[in-house]
Amino acid sequence: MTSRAASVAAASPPIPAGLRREQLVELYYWLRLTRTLEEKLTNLYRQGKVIGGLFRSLGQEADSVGSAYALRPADFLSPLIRNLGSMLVKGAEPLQIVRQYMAKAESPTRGRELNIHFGDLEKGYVGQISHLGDMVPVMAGIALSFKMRKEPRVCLVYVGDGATSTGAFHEGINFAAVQRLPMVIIVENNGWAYSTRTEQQTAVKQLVDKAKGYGIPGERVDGNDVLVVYEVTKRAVEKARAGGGVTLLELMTYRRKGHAEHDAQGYQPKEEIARWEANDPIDRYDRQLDETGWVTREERAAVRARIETEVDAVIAQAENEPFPEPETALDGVYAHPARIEPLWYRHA
Amino acid sequence: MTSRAASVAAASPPIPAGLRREQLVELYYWLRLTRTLEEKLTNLYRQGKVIGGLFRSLGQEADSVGSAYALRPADFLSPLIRNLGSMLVKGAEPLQIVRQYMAKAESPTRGRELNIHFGDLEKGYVGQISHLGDMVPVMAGIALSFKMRKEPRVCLVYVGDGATSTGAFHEGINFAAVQRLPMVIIVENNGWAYSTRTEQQTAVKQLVDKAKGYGIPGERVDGNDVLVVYEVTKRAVEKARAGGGVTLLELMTYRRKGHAEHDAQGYQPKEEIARWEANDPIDRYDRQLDETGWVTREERAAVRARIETEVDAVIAQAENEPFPEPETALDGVYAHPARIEPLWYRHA
Amino acid sequence: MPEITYLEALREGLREEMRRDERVFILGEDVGTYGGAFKVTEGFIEEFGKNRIVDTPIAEAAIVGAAAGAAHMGLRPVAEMQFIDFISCAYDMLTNYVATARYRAGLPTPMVVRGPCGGYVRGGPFHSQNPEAAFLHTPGLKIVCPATARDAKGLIKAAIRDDDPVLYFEHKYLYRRIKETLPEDEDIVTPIGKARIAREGRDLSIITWSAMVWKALEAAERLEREDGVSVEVLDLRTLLPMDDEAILATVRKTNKVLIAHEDTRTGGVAGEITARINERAFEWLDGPVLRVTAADVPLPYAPTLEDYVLPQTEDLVQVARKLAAY
Amino acid sequence: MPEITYLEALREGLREEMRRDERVFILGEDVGTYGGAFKVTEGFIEEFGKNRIVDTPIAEAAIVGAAAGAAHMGLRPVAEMQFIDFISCAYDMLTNYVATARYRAGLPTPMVVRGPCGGYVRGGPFHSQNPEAAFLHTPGLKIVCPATARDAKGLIKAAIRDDDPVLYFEHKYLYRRIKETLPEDEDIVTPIGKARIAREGRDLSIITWSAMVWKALEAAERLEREDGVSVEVLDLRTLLPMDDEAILATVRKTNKVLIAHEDTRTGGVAGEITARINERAFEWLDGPVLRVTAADVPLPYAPTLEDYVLPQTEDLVQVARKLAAY
Ligand SMILES: Cc1ncc(C[n+]2csc(CCOP(=O)(O)OP(=O)(O)O)c2C)c(N)n1
Ligand SMILES: Cc1ncc(C[n+]2csc(CCOP(=O)(O)OP(=O)(O)O)c2C)c(N)n1
Ligand SMILES: [Mg+2]
Ligand SMILES: [Mg+2]
Repeated sequence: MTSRAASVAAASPPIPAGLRREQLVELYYWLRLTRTLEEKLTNLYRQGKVIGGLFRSLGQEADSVGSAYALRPADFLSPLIRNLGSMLVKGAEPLQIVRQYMAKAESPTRGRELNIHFGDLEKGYVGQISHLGDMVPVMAGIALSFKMRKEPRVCLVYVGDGATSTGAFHEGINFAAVQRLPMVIIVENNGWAYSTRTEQQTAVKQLVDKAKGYGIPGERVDGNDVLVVYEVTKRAVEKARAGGGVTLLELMTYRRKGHAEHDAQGYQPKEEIARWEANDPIDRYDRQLDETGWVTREERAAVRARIETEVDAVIAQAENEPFPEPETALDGVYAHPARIEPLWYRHA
Repeated sequence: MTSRAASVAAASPPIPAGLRREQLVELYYWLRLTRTLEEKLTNLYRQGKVIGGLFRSLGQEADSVGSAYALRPADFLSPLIRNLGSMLVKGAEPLQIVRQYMAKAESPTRGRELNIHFGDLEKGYVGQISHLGDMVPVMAGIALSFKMRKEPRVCLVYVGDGATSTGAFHEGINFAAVQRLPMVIIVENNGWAYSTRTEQQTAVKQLVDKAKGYGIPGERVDGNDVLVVYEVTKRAVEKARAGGGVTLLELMTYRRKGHAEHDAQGYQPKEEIARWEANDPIDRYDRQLDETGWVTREERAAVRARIETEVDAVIAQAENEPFPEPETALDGVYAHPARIEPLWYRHA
Repeated sequence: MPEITYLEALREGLREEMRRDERVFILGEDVGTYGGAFKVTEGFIEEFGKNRIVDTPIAEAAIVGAAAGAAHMGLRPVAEMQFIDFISCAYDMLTNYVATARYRAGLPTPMVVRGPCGGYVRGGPFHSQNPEAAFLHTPGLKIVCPATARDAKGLIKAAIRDDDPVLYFEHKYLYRRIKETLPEDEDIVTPIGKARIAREGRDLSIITWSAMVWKALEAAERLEREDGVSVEVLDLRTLLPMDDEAILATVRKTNKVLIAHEDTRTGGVAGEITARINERAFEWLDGPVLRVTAADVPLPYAPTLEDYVLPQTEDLVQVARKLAAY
Repeated sequence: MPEITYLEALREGLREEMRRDERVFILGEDVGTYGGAFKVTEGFIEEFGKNRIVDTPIAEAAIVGAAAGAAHMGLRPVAEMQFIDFISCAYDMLTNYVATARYRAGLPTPMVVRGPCGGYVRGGPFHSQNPEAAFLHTPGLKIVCPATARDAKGLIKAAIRDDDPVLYFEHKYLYRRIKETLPEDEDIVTPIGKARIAREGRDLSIITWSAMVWKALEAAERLEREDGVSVEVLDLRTLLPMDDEAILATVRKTNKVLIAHEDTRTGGVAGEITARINERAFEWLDGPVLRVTAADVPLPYAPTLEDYVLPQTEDLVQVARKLAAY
């Protein structure tokens, strides 16, 4: 085994996109971690241990992971519900994710917000709100602060195909384009917005054409090829960093699960799902690594094993944690006052 | 004179765009009426007889008149603040305009709204509100009603270069494009949005490129050539009527006065204004008619004289009219109740 | 006649109006093939076709604006907000365009904007909102909030038939929890602007609407049982226009008023009701008008937090006891 | 020390804060070369440069959203709405994103959104609005409404220094009509959340803010002169958080309260104030809390109509007389 792997490695083609071998292992880790974490969360959801809804990115992990991996630590991103992978790459911990889904006191939002709606200004990702499109102007503002302070930092913003229909998306991307802000917009085209096909969201043949309407460059690539996603994002990010302004990237992928776990997705053709299952980004990466030998099977098996134990431990820990104390609900509406008065009849 | 005119007429080249001679006279009438009306309103404004602000379309008359002239009586349009000409063509009367500016009881909105903010469902134009962009979804809804009822009617929507930055514009045009509604969007590019240049509104080189972002056809033409505007609009309107969906037209023109009469427009380069003055759409049409002899000078002089008396009469009439009765302010907030109760202390 | 849920009653009301009047149509996100996020319009596209059940892009301002345009032309649009929380994206269109259309330009704008509101469902800050206070303050709009299956049906039918724009806020907590047997032959139409006495009482009035009506009834029973206090529960049903007569009648009857709403306290609808009572029935009050509401925070997700922030039956009992003893 | 207008005081406040703190910047439509539609930021781009005076596209949601993003990163944005009426286009961004940012995600969001509000200027329905009631109901926001030149300056400086998002509503009727001599050496900062007694009185209190303060003072003088009634005028200055102490103090002092606001009646801010007085000072009331407000209609343009719809000094006098006689 090892010897065979080694010999393959010897014959390995060069690694693309200027990546090092350890980075390929890291990418593999993030991809697998995203999927495993979501799978185990699905079990918890079935057991009723996830309080709200559960959103999957099954089959879309590569676009989140590959793109986020192109950022530097000081850069910022804002994920949407299917961009768990991007948050993990940016430093969100599995324990935080599980706590958040379970509404635990120690969750990053102290039980105030659900699923992956949280952020970290130190690590460089911003907590989304549900209202689609709203993060685009907000991230434009963060990018504006980079430009004003002449900091070599970039913002990466994720939107879905459906979110491109919102007024906020339009106002935000147009604002960023005019100001030539260091920003990259990723349109994650997974074919569906809830039960709505992309043709019902927009009349453009391809969403990348929206770039033309904002006077910015755009590129459309295979979102299920993690290395391609990394490479194209990296290029756009460094261009933005160099003062080249906004780029729109359309990443082609597919939403293999329903809108959320409750959704039986009856409207999605079985064959369509099957076709994309055959195009699974992690399987493809596995095959690529098999063929090139860049990362041996043994190494990958070890990564998966590590993830298993890691995530199981995290869940075990989170499960036994308490919900937040009721009165903490009164904290932090304002900086001043730091805690609002309880309603008078709650004193009693 | 007459003989020379006649002889010229004999040698006249064919009239373009399938227009008849009488129609050329009509177009001349609408152009002149728009300008004369605004000029006389300016005098009234200086005398303090216009209650609110006064907005001019000086130098832009051709794009409003030429485009509106391409509609049938059953078609609809929604003007913006500089599209007085389009309303006149669609049947708004000078008396209504003057009354409205003077906030008279008999004004189309009974003194509730200002300048040209009014509409007429019989004649086919809708009263705008100030909030830029909002009319685009509304007109999409009117076009949707045409489509649902299979009526061969079309909506024409005017927006300025600046209004294209609004979320409402985006949501409305995208909605219309997806639904393939019978709608034509005119982007009246007059170079300025208040003090803001088009480059500060959008990064596109030309606004017509926005069409690409919505998957609809677009055309960019000289907005100061009334016959060209008519022809291109006519084509788009009939295409929409035939089920061909939405078209975006960028009409190139220039705002020669300030944003409103109060605006000293110090930010607009004198030479720029002068250059466009030399490109005045009415002078150009006059010259064209001189050269082609389609409409003689005498005829045009007669038209101008008619307009003079017409507008003067209208102003004389409106000036002596009363303001609305105070209590009428309580009418028509709802269909039911038709009048709301006055505040109790106003009984006394 | 089988029992039907609040949600089914709403669906029936919509379906009956669409059958009765071909000018009625529905537009919104995922309302077609999917039948809406909560399946309110399930089966509609099959029965009424794509022309009258319009799946839209994710664009609330366009949905509301397009509904207004269609309404001007004589149609009767019913626009769905997938969650009512997203009506905020159409706030400008509703308050500036729709609400003023008749007044400023004589434009008929008969339309309904409806969607699931309310908490107690662990929906977090953006899937639990109660937007009535945000619109109470807009002349030109009407606002209805059904609490029962009968009114879910009766108010949607009335809203569709009304010649003014109506906001219809349906409470998602009640969707499948409330059941009622409704006569199938009757054309149930709940008049807009008329409140309903949900329970007769003598000693104290609880004025409320939507899901809180059920908590008020629970509280009333406990107070009857445990304290012998007779509580009247007034279900407003319509918030705009408000049924002043019904409000004043219950005040004159019990002389003590508790106003309860699920929404946050400051700037909530209770303030307006208090002011009206104060202005018109001050002499009839034997005690202060008291409010039971949510705390002034965005609604948190964790059960412990949501339960703490939202008003509970226990709160109503406590405050009612204070008031009764006043 | 020359007299300066309300508008100049606001401009001074902005300029001083921009000089004091380089994190402060301004963004909005036509705020740069043009200096803003009302010239509030005239001369700013010359002094502070394009980097700190940002001319934006016509996109209120983007302006507010971008301000929030910049605020998260430690800047102190001041966003101008060309007319406050257009803040409705940013309603979702303000109520759902900005107001909740700290609570849900611990995001610091020190920002100011300011713009000209108010009527009496023949501006019609879309250039005369008073949006305070639309936001009073949003935990996480603060709202200030200066009535004097001193507070125009003091509140903008306080708003910029505040660590929470603040809505600053300046009244365009006061821009050039109100003058005051302000000490040039003093760093004028009006504490947010503190009301001001604009006039001491014994018999009756008028609680109000913004331009209505001046009408209240006129009315107070007339009542003193013609009726010998001593009226106290409380200028709230901040609406959120509300200064309950000051409100209760004046109620306990005069025992009769008239609340006056320019905005429409139903769902207006007066309701909330009435509820608070009712809950906490019911026993102190010698009469009903009465409201003087605009009628519930979109504000019309014609002078006869606008004057009829908006509250006038005469209304305050009439209602105050009724209350005094109660
Ligand atoms: C303004 C707004 N309207 C409606 C919704 C409800 N909603 C949540 S997700 C979703 C579909 C989003 O589709 P897309 O943007 O393609 O993202 P995807 O779910 O495919 O990742 C909708 C309609 C929302 N969150 N925000
Ligand atoms: C949503 C909104 N924001 C701001 C304004 C204020 N405003 C009125 S006209 C105008 C400039 C419009 O420019 P453009 O669209 O190019 O039309 P033009 O005046 O050039 O005809 C602005 C900013 C408005 N009316 N609506
Ligand atoms: Mg999608
Ligand atoms: Mg322009």
